[in-house]
Amino acid sequence: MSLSRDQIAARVANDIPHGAYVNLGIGQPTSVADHLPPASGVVLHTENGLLNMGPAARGEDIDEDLINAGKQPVTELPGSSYFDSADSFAMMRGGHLDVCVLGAFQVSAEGDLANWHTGAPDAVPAVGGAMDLATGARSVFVMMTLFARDGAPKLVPRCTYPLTGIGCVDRVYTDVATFELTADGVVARDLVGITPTELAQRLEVPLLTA
Amino acid sequence: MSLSRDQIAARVANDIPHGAYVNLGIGQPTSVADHLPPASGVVLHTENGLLNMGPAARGEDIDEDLINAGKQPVTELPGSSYFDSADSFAMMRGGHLDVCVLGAFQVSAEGDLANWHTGAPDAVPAVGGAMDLATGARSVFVMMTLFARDGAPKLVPRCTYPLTGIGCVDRVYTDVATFELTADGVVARDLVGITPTELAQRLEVPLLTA
Amino acid sequence: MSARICGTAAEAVAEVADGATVLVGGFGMAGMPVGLVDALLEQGASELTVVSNNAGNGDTGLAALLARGRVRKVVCSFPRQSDSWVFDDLYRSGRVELELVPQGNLAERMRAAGAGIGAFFTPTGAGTQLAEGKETREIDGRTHVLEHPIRGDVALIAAHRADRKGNLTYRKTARNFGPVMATAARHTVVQVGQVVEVGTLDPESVVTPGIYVDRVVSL
Amino acid sequence: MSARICGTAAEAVAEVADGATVLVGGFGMAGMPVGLVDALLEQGASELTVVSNNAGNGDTGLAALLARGRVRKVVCSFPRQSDSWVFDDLYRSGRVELELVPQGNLAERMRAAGAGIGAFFTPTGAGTQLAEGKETREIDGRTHVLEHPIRGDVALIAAHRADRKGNLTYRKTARNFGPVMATAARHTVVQVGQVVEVGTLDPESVVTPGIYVDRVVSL
Repeated sequence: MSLSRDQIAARVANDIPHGAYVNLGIGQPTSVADHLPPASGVVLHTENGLLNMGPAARGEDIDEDLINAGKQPVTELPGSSYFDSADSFAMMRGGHLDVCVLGAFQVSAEGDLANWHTGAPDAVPAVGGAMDLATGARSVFVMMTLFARDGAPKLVPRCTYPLTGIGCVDRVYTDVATFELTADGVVARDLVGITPTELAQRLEVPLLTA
Repeated sequence: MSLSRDQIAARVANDIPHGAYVNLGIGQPTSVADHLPPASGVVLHTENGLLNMGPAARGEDIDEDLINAGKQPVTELPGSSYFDSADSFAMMRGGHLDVCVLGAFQVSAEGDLANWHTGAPDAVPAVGGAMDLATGARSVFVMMTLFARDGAPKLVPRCTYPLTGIGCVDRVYTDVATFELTADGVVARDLVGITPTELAQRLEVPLLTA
Repeated sequence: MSARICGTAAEAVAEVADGATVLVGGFGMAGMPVGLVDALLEQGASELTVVSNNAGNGDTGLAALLARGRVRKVVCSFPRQSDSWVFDDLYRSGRVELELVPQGNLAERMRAAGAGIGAFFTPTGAGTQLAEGKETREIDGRTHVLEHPIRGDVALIAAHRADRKGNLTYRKTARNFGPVMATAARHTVVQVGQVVEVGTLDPESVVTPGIYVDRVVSL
Repeated sequence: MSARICGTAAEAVAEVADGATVLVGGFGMAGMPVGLVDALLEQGASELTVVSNNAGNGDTGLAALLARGRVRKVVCSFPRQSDSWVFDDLYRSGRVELELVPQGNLAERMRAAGAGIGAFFTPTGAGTQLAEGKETREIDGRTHVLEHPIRGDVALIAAHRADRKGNLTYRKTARNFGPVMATAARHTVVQVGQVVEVGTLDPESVVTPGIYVDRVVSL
């Protein structure tokens, strides 16, 4: 018993404040959009140069000049605006996005993020906008399964994968719990299918009680 | 017998290459525009955010939202574009203007420019875009009378007024001669109403023969 | 967070605090947010640092704010004008502090604040009085000066039209410092000629996206 | 100097020299100047440094330039894609050099080149592999990395419309790197969907002023 990706996305969506400007990273975080009703007033940013991005484009709505950061065809909503990459990243770096949601290989208890490179020697590295988002957004939310396929926890005392950003993650949404990374330590909440004791045993990160 | 301001302006205009992007500083340099026919293909820049500025606006053409750097009402020509101050000064600093024409209190033989501040203790200082233009344009032309009212030369071995920019002036157009400031020294040409000997006597700057 | 459309200029400037750094748009009178500056005068905030290209014209607007003693310091490129007598008097008698900044450095320092750039090296001003005491470095054989961001607590700017999400367009050379100031302040207040419905402005022609705008008032 | 309208892509890219640094617009295929890249392949320049967000898709365009051995070095943020097999093979076998740059630093370094900024401090990448060996500085309690301009000898970009003075408009997210690359290169070549008469484009909506454009070809 644990949350599906879709259920994690719904939890993230639920925590995004009304009217926030939000960037959803490529991959899983994209699905957060499906849980943000128009009444949320949330404005989606895509770093390739659009504010107020709409849902995926289908059929005749597909326009090769209108894509998201994952290079999938999308739509624009009324009240959108286009800008170039320098302006888009200035917006990100300048702290104007309220929230970004990213995937991760690992997150440390201090909020370090590793999500761009496995460190494997034959891997072709690619970073895209990950470091810019991690550094720039006011709040960085991570969405991931808490354990890798081999059972190793991905919330760790220290990241072993190459870092994307230092001390940048505020919250980690996983299939079994949500973690707040605070100055005092890590707080686990909203546990699903796992007891606090079990969670504490499987992680090497000390947990504070919520 | 010496050149009028208008005649100096005509000399400057004559030396501006076809199709150049040019900024004319406030005051005297503005009059260079009167000597640039449409066939010159010259595009005028004003640092408050317009390329392809047209002549002064009169009567019903006056629009308080359309002014030049001297805050006088102007017009736009077909093919113009507007941009903000950050982009305008990026354009200047980035070396995209072919020529700027500035007034000066003094110019040194090495091309140092003094044109923003007399250094008088009670003066309210004001610099505007002078330092940005002096630093950024590919060629900096100065337009001035060669001698101050008291007869002191304004082309000098070293500026005594506060500097606007270091080694930035390429050419000085005056009422009695035009001066090229080269790596080898100052070359005087196109003398009017003054002999080479007289000119050499009145300046403390050594002159090369053209 | 979303922009709020205000009914009055007073409501739009209500949050300006004593001691705030206030970025004020405009180049001369083009793009000057006259209604917002007048409302700020009424509102009463004092000990302000005003960042603006000029330092007031005649006896109204910024000049009135200066005359009433609300401004501790002016950061600008061109205070001296034919009708800047209010600033001139205060400056000469030492009653207002002046930080004179080349116009392009003024724009770029605000751009840095808005773009999250910690500091930058610029050739402008190198070797002049205005760079005295500043760190320098030779880059590509040219002396550069290290300049730091100018961040506003508040920006007061004027635009042509806004939609209800705060997206802005400007008109001709009245654009000048508005877009960069909108990015450089924690709280951006805009006076516009007209507020239009969402969907009215062409998304390709929006100059300031609504993300940079907090309060809008049509005056 | 004035932009020149060219009749063919071959004419537009004629001046690219061996060893040139070439900025290539586009984010994936949106804004990719496919016709100019194909013409560059025909033109034959080699030992190129290519600066682009990605490193080629499939077997055409940038990928074909790479496959033919014309590219010495790639500067980009995201080479690895589902169809980047050409780059992947060259990289793994050490036949192409890679400088990996966070996307925002890539854009900002080109912006610095275009804007005459000598270098800048950015928080992006601090503490990561991509900042190893770079100068750092604490600013406002945060580590910043000193980054330098990326200047192109040539930029190849795509835009939507150009007028005969080289003023450009773009379309939707195909805008991406075009405007900043146009400012960062000594020689900017643009492929557009349409060349229109001077006076057709709204001066408020021009995104790249003609001052940044050297060659235009309608493809």
